[in-house]
Amino acid sequence: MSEPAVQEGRHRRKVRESVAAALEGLGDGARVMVGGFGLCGNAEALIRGVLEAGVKDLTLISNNSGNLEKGLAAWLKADIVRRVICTYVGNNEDLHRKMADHSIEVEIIPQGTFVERMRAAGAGIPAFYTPTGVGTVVAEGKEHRDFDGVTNILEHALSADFALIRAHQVDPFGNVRFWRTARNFSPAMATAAHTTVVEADELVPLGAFDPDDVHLPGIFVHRVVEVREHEDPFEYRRVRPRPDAEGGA
Amino acid sequence: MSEPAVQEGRHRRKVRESVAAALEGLGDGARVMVGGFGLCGNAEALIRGVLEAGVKDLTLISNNSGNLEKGLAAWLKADIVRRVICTYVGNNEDLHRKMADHSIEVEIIPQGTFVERMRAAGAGIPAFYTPTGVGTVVAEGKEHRDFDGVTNILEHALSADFALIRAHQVDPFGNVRFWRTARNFSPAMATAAHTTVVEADELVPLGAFDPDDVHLPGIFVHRVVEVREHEDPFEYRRVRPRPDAEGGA
Amino acid sequence: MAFSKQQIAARAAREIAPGSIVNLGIGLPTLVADHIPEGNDVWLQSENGILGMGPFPYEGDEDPRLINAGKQTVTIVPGGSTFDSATSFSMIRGGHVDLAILGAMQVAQNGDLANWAIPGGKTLGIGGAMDLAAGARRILVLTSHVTKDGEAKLVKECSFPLTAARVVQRIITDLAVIDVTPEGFRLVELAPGVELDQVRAGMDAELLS
Amino acid sequence: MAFSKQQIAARAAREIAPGSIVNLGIGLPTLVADHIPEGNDVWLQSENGILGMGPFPYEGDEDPRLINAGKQTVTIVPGGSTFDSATSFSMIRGGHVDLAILGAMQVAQNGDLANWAIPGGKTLGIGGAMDLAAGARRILVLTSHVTKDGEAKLVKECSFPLTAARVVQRIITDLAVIDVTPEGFRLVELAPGVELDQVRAGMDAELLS
Repeated sequence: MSEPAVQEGRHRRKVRESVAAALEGLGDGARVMVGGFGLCGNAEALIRGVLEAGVKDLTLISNNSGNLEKGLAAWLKADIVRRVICTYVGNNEDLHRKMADHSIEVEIIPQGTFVERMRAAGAGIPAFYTPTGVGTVVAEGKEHRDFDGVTNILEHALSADFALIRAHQVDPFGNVRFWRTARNFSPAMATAAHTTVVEADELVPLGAFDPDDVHLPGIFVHRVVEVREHEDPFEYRRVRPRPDAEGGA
Repeated sequence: MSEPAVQEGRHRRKVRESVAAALEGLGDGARVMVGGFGLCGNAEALIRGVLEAGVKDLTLISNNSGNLEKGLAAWLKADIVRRVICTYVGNNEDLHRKMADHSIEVEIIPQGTFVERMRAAGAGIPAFYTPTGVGTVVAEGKEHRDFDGVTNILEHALSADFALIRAHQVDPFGNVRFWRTARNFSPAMATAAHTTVVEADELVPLGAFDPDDVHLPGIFVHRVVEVREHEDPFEYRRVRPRPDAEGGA
Repeated sequence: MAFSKQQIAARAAREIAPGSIVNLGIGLPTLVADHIPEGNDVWLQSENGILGMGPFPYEGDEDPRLINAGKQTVTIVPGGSTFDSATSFSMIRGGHVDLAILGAMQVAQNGDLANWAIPGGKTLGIGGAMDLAAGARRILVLTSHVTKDGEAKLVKECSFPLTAARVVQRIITDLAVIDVTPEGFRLVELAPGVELDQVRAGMDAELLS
Repeated sequence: MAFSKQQIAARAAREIAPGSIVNLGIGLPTLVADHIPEGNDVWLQSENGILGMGPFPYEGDEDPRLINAGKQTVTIVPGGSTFDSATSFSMIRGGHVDLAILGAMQVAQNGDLANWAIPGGKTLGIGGAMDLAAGARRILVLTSHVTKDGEAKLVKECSFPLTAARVVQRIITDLAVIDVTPEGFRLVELAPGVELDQVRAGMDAELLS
């Protein structure tokens, strides 16, 4: 009589005491998704932690790659990224220079296709058709196919070894709530990565969330670390003067 | 000088005073999605309203088609449905009889494919690949294609003229919050239908919801009607005895 | 002697790794919930939109808008969440559910599963069965060893319409625990007091032991 | 005279139907927000995850985790919502956004749009431009009539990499409002004090009037 399969699953004891422990196993050549729209919603401590771990040859999958020398800009400065899959370079001078001298390989794709490819990976869909990019460089070399008279291209699922996610609150099972537009790509990335690591402003007890208000269920999260202090830099701080002494946004 | 396009958009004055007004334009032969997992999350008043409107030859797109003579069972009894796209028939005797005597055309598809096809329609994806159904009757006649050594079939987007959705709360723009498992297929249906009609237990003012906690943004909703009383029948009421005088679930 | 239904369920519970996500099919698999040890970080997923499904509610607490995939009233444990069906089937189809415990009408020696329709019989529907069978990381089947009429359910080749091809990894019946291997069915253990011949007699396929 | 930037924005605001969902691109289109009449049920969608985007915050209320697609701090109006990027691009790619108002480097007479890269120049990236151009129900372009160097932006055929093919329906420049029709560019109106010849001189394509 053989014993039943009782090896431990991945949904036990997710809370890690340090960033380094949360990043265990993220090694050279890893494919890493990093949440955030620009600097908004970056997992700041995890981004620093990867740098401190001394890994290299990473494939970075992120909408942007840092700006104003903040966020993922440090990864580019430290030359630990071999390839970038992103949608927007913007004024990231490090990336522009590395693209120009071919020291880094950059694949720029439409933002909707970017997130849909990750969502597909997480949802068990190996490929899907989309009209976005038809007639552009994005469509070059891709299968074209008409549906109902509209030309589409075939796009494939995009997965990763790790996803580094910034949460507003997390519970010990890994249920996440985000804050405002800091949510962006993180939920899709969490579903598409083999190991999803969450850096949260606050670790709350199990049961703290109303079941209807969990933004990302813990099934998509594997490690959790609480980091109370964040810089949350303003990328473009825009305000307007108050009409008078009182009033509010 | 011609005038710019100023015809009114579909996101104005969504609140309707009656179920009949909310269902305006739903005519013979319409393709109608109805939310709910069994009787849980049915738009009860809208379902009755369609019956009272006297329309016929409907294509019903719903996970189930009523049970215990409740919910959509009334549509079958009244013979207003020509075709059903569903995932589960269960003990719905009306539907079994009509399937047997071919008085109704029934397409039964896997539940994940069902919701993904609606989600695809709402997200501008005309078709996608999935391994679900490969090697079964579901795959017959469909394109097969291997990705990474796994065989998949091609499935197409599923859209509708109307979606009839039950909400817990709705605001005048059509932002929706659901209650527990009454959410089920409704968000995907709302995105996939030309006209989405929401029946809500409560109409709340604009701004009542925290922006982070809207389950279905109003962009996917076109008409709203408040219906305070619902039967919410138990399909299979299961309870356990309390261990003693106090205690709770 | 053989396993009772509750004993099958208890034996199945031993297949559940601590810290895993499990989906329990309708019928016999539902009974497994009562046998999962507390504090084991096992989370039950219900395809109609719950992760962290709890037991049936105490009398008076039942909510018709909080049900499981069998449409029975249930509860949610602390840390549980609700979501829409697209998210739920992303979990299932995306390989995030570690184990699905399903019922069966027939299982073939190559792992083919038939559990949704009998030719000529009343079709109840597919529901989430095909998605679970194709999407969950591991498929465990719980079933009576033979049908009420004494027909074998473990067979060389399914004669009933398939739910998914080559997916079943282990089967627990009232007579035995049996694995699907590249060589075919292989005995893992016998139910107490059951003889190997009895197990083989109720099968329409070879059983390696 | 010609239109000032603010006048282009004001003219563009007249294109917005009451009760519609609008996405404003980065740059000149952003200015349109200030010209939308109140109480018009116009909802601004921002592809980074806002429906119901409001004006810049009052000083001291700015939140680095509440930004628009240009990464500027913004606010949310009552009835607004936030969501993840998959949902946001479902709105855009699923045809739920009624109007996208975009900038352009070049527009061709068949409606081709180029607004993301200059050959040999610094590539800023695609961002949401291709999704918006392909997915929104109506595409309105706001642009200077010619480049800083006096080059035409309204052309027979785009020489710059395309964002999307045959999508632009109307263009508002500092000199004129111009439609893309099956026959090519057609004048809709001239900016105050601008002559038709001046509009034509700044184009590298026919202009029907």
